[in-house]
Amino acid sequence: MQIEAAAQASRWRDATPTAKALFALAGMTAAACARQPATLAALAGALALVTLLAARVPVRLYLAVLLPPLGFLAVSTLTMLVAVDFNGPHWNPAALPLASMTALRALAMLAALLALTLTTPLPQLLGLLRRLRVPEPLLDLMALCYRMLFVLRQAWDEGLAAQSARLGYSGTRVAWRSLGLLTARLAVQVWQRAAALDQAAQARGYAGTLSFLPAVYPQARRQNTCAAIAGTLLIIAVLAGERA
Amino acid sequence: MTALIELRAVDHVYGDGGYGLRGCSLAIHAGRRHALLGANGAGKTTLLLHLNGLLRPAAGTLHWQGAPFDYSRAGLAALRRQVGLVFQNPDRQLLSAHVEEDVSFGPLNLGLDEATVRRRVAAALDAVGMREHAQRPVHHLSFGQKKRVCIAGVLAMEPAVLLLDEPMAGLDAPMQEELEELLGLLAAGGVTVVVSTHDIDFAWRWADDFHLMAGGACIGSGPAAALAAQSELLRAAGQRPPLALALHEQLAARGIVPREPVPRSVDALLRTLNLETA
Amino acid sequence: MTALIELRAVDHVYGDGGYGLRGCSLAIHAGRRHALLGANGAGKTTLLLHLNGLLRPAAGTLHWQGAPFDYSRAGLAALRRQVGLVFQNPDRQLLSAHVEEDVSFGPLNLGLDEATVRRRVAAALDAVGMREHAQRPVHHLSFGQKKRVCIAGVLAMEPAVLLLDEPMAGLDAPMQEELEELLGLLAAGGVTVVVSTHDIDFAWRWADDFHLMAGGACIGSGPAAALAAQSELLRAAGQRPPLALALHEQLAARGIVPREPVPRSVDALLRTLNLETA
Amino acid sequence: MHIMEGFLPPAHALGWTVVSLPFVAWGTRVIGRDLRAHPERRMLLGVAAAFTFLLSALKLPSVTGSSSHPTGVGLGALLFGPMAMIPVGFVVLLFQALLLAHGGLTTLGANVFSMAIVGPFVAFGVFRACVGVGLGRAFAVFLGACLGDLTTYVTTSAQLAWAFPDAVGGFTASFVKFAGIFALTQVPIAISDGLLTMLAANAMQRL
Repeated sequence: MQIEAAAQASRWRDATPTAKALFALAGMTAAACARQPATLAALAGALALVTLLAARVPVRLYLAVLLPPLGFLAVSTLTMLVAVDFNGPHWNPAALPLASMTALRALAMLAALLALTLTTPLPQLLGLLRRLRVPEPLLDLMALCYRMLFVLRQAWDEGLAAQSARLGYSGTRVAWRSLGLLTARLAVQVWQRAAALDQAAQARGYAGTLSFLPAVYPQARRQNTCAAIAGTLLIIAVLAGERA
Repeated sequence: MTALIELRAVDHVYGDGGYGLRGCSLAIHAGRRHALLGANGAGKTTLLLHLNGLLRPAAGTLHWQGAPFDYSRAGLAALRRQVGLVFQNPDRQLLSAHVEEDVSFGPLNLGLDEATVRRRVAAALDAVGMREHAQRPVHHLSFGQKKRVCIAGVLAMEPAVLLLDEPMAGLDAPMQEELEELLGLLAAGGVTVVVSTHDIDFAWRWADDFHLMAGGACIGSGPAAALAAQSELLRAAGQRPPLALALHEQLAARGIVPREPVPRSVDALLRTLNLETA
Repeated sequence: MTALIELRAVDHVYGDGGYGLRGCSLAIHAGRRHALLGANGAGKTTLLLHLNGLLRPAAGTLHWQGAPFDYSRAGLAALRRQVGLVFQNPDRQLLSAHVEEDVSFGPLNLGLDEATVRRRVAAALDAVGMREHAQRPVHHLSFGQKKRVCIAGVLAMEPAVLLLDEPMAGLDAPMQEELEELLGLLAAGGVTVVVSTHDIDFAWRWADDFHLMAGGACIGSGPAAALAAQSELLRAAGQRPPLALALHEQLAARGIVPREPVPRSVDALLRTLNLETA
Repeated sequence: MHIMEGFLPPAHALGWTVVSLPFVAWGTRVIGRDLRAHPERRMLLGVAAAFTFLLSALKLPSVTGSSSHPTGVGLGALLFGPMAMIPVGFVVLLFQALLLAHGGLTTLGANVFSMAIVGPFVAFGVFRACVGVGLGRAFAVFLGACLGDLTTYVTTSAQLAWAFPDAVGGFTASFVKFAGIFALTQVPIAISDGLLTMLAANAMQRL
């Protein structure tokens, strides 16, 4: 979970999530408006630079996070560049403009998303969703999911280590068997852990609603203004770039 | 004096028919430090879950300041406002991945206004020395830190009674000392603290009252000094006499150290020896 | 004599860049009882995971009987056949439904035939005193019983070295005594036993060799008697001197007990006192 | 395989969001009603979501290589019912976008449709049908999870083909291309998912 670690260490961590979301939204809007590859490339670069320089996210980490989506991008755009007809599959240069537009737009939007997720710990985003009036059951699901993710993952890692120590992954057949056992064990724990959490919550006066103190961001007003200005400028710059 | 909490002949029966508690009677008096001593499986955790109203007895009754427990929704809410419980495993207790959020859960359930909750959360985090970690994610904390967040989450409800299930389990010596100090401070601040443990040396060092558990029953209850001397009773609860006491007895018998005061720890005994030598 | 396992300047770096081990060097000699002592976070568990090849060092090397560890699939299988590891939390290690099934996990992975597996499972369950529970579902066992099943699961692979991570954690006094006895029997049977612990009194009672861990490095390694006397070194590893030793020193200085033998436990000291008195 | 952030044209991204939204709202209403009757299930859904996320995001050693895969969805649909998997799947996909940069926010609607709606209902339906016609339980679990996976990929391929039709062959040719490319990687994964789900279900019965 490199994104999680980056968000916790980011310089923008304590800024209000509203401002960061506004900025990311502006980036996505700009990407949706843009009609020229050069504008999209510049937009993607600008968003990445802001994340790297202003929010001080390490370059190595940024590239590591970028790698899996780039894999998808490579496979999908190549697929678009191949035409299939009665002669079988062949190279189709006519699709190049659309493919490159699509790839660059995806990169720009991804850069906008990363500007948000690499600087904003998930609990802050959940707080934002709460303010956006996402239904209660979904919010509770998210809060519990986020907390238990790390607990279950630790259980999974420890189980995996314990099985490996007893040669549980020394061959393909035994690996399958081990993996099945581990998955089953964890699945059963879902009920046990849920019951234990419910009991522990009741001990603290839980009466059916999960409520937590909303975080306060003393400089929210100033940060939101900054983000709104920066976002507007971004969109204006993209639109102006298209005309020029 | 009326006991704060009293159990009268309480039975608890598990789903599979086994007994968790069997005719368990004991009294928790206010303002004292209580140690619940017994081997694994003696019923310590089950007892704590009863004290907080999370389990209901199959037979027998529990009383809060003389009145029977009220298991209605409002009654339980009132009870849990007074009696806080810290579980042994932090991972089963922490609901939010964010320290401050988790600590705010209990006080918010009490229906307090936001300003009061904020004040209480800050005070509770201060009390356990975790104020500077308020904004951190729980999964970045060490085991000992998680434990302290759990305690803060209960302290923020400002209970009259604090129950802790095996609080020392998994902590190393320096962390145990810190926690012991914290528990001492809380007790000095007027909170009645009940700790379950199978470490009699810690219990002897720290507690005013012992409650010995065996086979789901409380087989002995009273001031620590009175119970620690009864080695038969201790053995029945799977305990040996406290080391400090056993040593002191030997040394006092030989006139090496004075009969009084009886030391609460081997360290205290060592200090006495040093003084005597000097 | 060549060490059975040797670490030379081993570093371990976590995903977040923190060091789990830093320039850690130590040697495990065959046929001895080893205690790995250190505070939480000193690197004890990380070290054990390296000894069994579950982690690979970022720098430095590990050696098995003088030859560098072979991290190929076959090499790891050979290593883990020789070096068994019992994890701290039995619930994480026990994954099968029944005791016998779980204990057979390791031997089956070794590719042994069914008759051999059966024989080994029975022998391992005998060794830990759980033969009669062979058919029971794992979740019906007590914590102490689960721990013993975990040990049986590793013993059934007949390793030359047995590593145990905090084996005493969570056990009450009678169970700790039983386990201590079992570990003694295994060591007497020729298995090299390495135990990580933060309980120096247990280590002093039981181990031949101490390895003191602090900040990811081994800051002292050698016979228990030599290391237990160095209180500075112990303090650096978050430990105080063993109680039995500290007491004995005081009493011997006053001529109450003889200088030799040095007692390994407070109980032994008490027995000496009783003899002296009698 | 989720569609990455920003890959769909804005109109398609919006369209799939509009399509998926009622399903998510419906699923949320259903669990909301269920939670009022059984408040204790709130924790269960939360832990189930974490479990689903874990299984679908983990790199499994020496079995499926390093691809992400929707095992959790098939197993989850069998354990908790396909209805619960709509909100659970929505949360899992949102978390994958936010925590792993798998999928994205603008493509969330499309991915929810394929992985949290089509996949679980197919898995559950196939399982029920197999059990109904008297096939063995283990085989039913295998086939359910496997086909749940495959239809997820087929749906994703169709979504991509619709957004990017082939210049000559239109939707059909494009669908064949995308399905063909993804089949190379996804069919083995679907089979492993089916196998793992079956092994886990078998082991669970014994636990």
